[in-house]
Amino acid sequence: MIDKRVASAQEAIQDISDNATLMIGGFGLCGLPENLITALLKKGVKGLTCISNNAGVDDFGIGLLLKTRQVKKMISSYVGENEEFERQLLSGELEVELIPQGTLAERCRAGGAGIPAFFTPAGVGTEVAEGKETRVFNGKTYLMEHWLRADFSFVKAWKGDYSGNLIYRGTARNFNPMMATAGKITIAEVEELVPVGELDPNQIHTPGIFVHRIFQGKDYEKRIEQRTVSI
Amino acid sequence: MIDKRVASAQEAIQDISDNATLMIGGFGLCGLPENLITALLKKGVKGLTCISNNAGVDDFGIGLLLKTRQVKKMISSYVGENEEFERQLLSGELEVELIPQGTLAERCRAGGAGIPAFFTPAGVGTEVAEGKETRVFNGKTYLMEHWLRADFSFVKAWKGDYSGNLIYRGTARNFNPMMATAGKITIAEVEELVPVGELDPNQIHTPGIFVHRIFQGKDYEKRIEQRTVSI
Amino acid sequence: MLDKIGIAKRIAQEVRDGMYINLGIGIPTLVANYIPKNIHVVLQSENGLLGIGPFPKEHEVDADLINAGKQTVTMMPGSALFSSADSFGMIRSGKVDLTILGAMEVSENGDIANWKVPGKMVKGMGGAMDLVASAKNIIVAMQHCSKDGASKLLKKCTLPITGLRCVKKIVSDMAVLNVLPDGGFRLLERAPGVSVEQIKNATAGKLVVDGEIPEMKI
Amino acid sequence: MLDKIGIAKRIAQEVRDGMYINLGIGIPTLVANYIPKNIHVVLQSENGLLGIGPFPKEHEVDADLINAGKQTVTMMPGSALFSSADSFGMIRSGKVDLTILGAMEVSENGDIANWKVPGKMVKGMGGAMDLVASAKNIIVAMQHCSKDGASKLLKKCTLPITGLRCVKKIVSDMAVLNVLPDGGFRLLERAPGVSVEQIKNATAGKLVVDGEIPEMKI
Repeated sequence: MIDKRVASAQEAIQDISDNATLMIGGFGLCGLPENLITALLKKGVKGLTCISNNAGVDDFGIGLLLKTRQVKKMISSYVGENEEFERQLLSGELEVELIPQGTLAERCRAGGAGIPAFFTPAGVGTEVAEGKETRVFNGKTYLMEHWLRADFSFVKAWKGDYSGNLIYRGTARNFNPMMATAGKITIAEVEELVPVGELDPNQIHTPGIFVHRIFQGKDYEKRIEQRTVSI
Repeated sequence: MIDKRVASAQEAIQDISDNATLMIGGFGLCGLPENLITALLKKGVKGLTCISNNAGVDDFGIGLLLKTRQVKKMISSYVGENEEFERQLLSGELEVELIPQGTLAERCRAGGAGIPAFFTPAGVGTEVAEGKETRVFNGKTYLMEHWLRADFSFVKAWKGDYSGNLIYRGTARNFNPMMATAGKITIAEVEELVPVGELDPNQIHTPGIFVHRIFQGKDYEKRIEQRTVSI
Repeated sequence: MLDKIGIAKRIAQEVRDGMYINLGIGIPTLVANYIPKNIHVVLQSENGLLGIGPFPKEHEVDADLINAGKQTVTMMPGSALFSSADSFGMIRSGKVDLTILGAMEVSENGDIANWKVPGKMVKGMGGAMDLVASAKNIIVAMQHCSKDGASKLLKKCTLPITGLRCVKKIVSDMAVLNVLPDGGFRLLERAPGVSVEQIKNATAGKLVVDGEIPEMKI
Repeated sequence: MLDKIGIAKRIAQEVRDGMYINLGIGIPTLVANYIPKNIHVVLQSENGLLGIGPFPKEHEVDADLINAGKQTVTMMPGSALFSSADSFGMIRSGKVDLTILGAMEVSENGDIANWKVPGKMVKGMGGAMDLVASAKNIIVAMQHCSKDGASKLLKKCTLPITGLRCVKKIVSDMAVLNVLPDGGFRLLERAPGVSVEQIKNATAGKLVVDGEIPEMKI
């Protein structure tokens, strides 16, 4: 057994420096590595490039790192629901690169699968295509897109074992599995950390080979963005 | 619930014609759609192009279809262990296209993920690269490879439900998940077919959207190619 | 003129048994409420769920189970969960039979603009560009005109494009229209109380009116 | 001269704690038997398993659990199963720390040939081309010479290539050698009882001998 455990989020991120590129799992506020974001806040590293589907809300998720001006650039598919974000964007303090969601997911997957570039139809004929190579296959036009890789990937899983095997829960899976594969260093926080041998090998979503550090998170808030109920 | 059940392997393959392109899951003899192969034998369709990692052995798996001369072309990564195969290849009766195993897996995955082409380092500088476009990314040379798609994909799973959700078991997973995504018509045979709702949505390996027909197979032999035991 | 619910009800009539469907945010989400009970479909949410169920009861709310609009949802029996990469894989490879989404503008050759308004804060395209680039069948739910009366069915889109030549059908508050393969909106149905003349006046792109145009049945 | 087990034992000394390792068919598979107990590694099988365990006891044999050599295996605690696409994804992205495989020929710039012999039935490259194109660290287990005494460590490979400039280290029945970045085999160790002169005579490619060459300790 290769033991990937670290004691805390603080220990897990101790070697992250200013200007690092981070992937941060989650969709909206669902499946966010809450403990790692909090630890980043405390550490105060600046100039971060964050690759994450969204940018959180004003007082939760990546929104917290925006408030403290730790983020230099966001690479996302959708960044609404965040006033501070909007202010920094309009004032030019924050760079933003918007990428179609499927392309973002596939670029992360490509980074973790050793595929430096691939062709996708998303964005053909739009401003997303500007400056990009296009090519026709079977009569349809596609864009060439490149892999994304990160210095550190932050992922959140439901269960994990000491050697870094991960199982996600519900739609909290989202971008976490691809980002786990695309980090030079991948750090996983889990709701339940169990000894090796307790997870069914057949049910593992992210094999431990992709995970370098793992710890059990605490005090999960799991904020809901749109609580919608039926009566 | 969208009900994908058919009564038998025979019914599942009734619209396969001569000269069809088939993907057939499995690695060696592990995870083979045994019932579908038997049904193909009985149906007697000819001129098939089979995309499968291996070609079976003389009296099991795709080897059976070779004996009856139903296969025109094999697209595989490794085709040893089969004398009839060798005879047909040397006599020119059978065409063979050999593809690096990872490239084969990724080309099937690309077919099911709507990616018409991608770059991989496998085969650069070898005869696999002949006639293919190469490109340098970050100082390393890659080959451009195209997706693979099939008229019909045959996959074998452990458990499946009426709407086509699949769970594989052990290393019998192998090529089955990607091939399931890349068939115009995907047919799944399972050891245990259960009503919708009995499989945990979090544990499904192949979502039912990829599967068009499903049935419970019978009389699985699950032949072992290299029975290796420790004492 | 149809209200939002009217548009959703009319679109629901386009749904066929056995379809896998992706519903965008807004009016498209409402369509789910009006699909006849005897028609079995599976709703796809691009954040990683096939088989979206109704909104949860208060005690069922689960922060780990949301749709692409970030609303809490439930799962139907037979649901499957997967990653965003796998989700857009099934979208790109054409496994989703029907995509219903909103639009700010549609052009007579089927281009759609629905993600960006110059001068306004750009929130991003989310999954819209992937969906419109790959869907086999796209129905747009939209208002025929803007609040100041300008047509949104145009010769060419004025807003930044989301995708080219992809819209197959439009259900607006005034009409149901097909986009013709060679360009042009073919009028299929009028909303209750709306005349062909009114639709002509509200359509800036080429409108093809062929024969008697029936009133929608909702 | 080392026998197969000797080669496997010497290669096992290259294994470091915490490594993920892919072992090819033949001698490389034997390496697993000689990794010291206090060194924890995870063995990858490219057909979709991390954490290969020992061969099963007769009653544990499971047809659904094989390695890339199609042998029945068991799983270690902490194993994970995955598809062939995911498996080669981790290989291509450099997550496997060490790849050990056999070779028919290696050239002095690190090219390897191990999949095809002209005139013989071609069985296919399997996963070898993917592995050699992506592995960070490749150790080759091989015979220094063919049965008729011809060197297999060449200036240029004569057989069809499996991959270019990828081999880092060779453990043969006669010697341990590094492939130098600018080309050439650097002699590191002699097999017990084998002289530098014998190795020189058995190496057709450029051999670099620098200082005293120690005998292997096995």
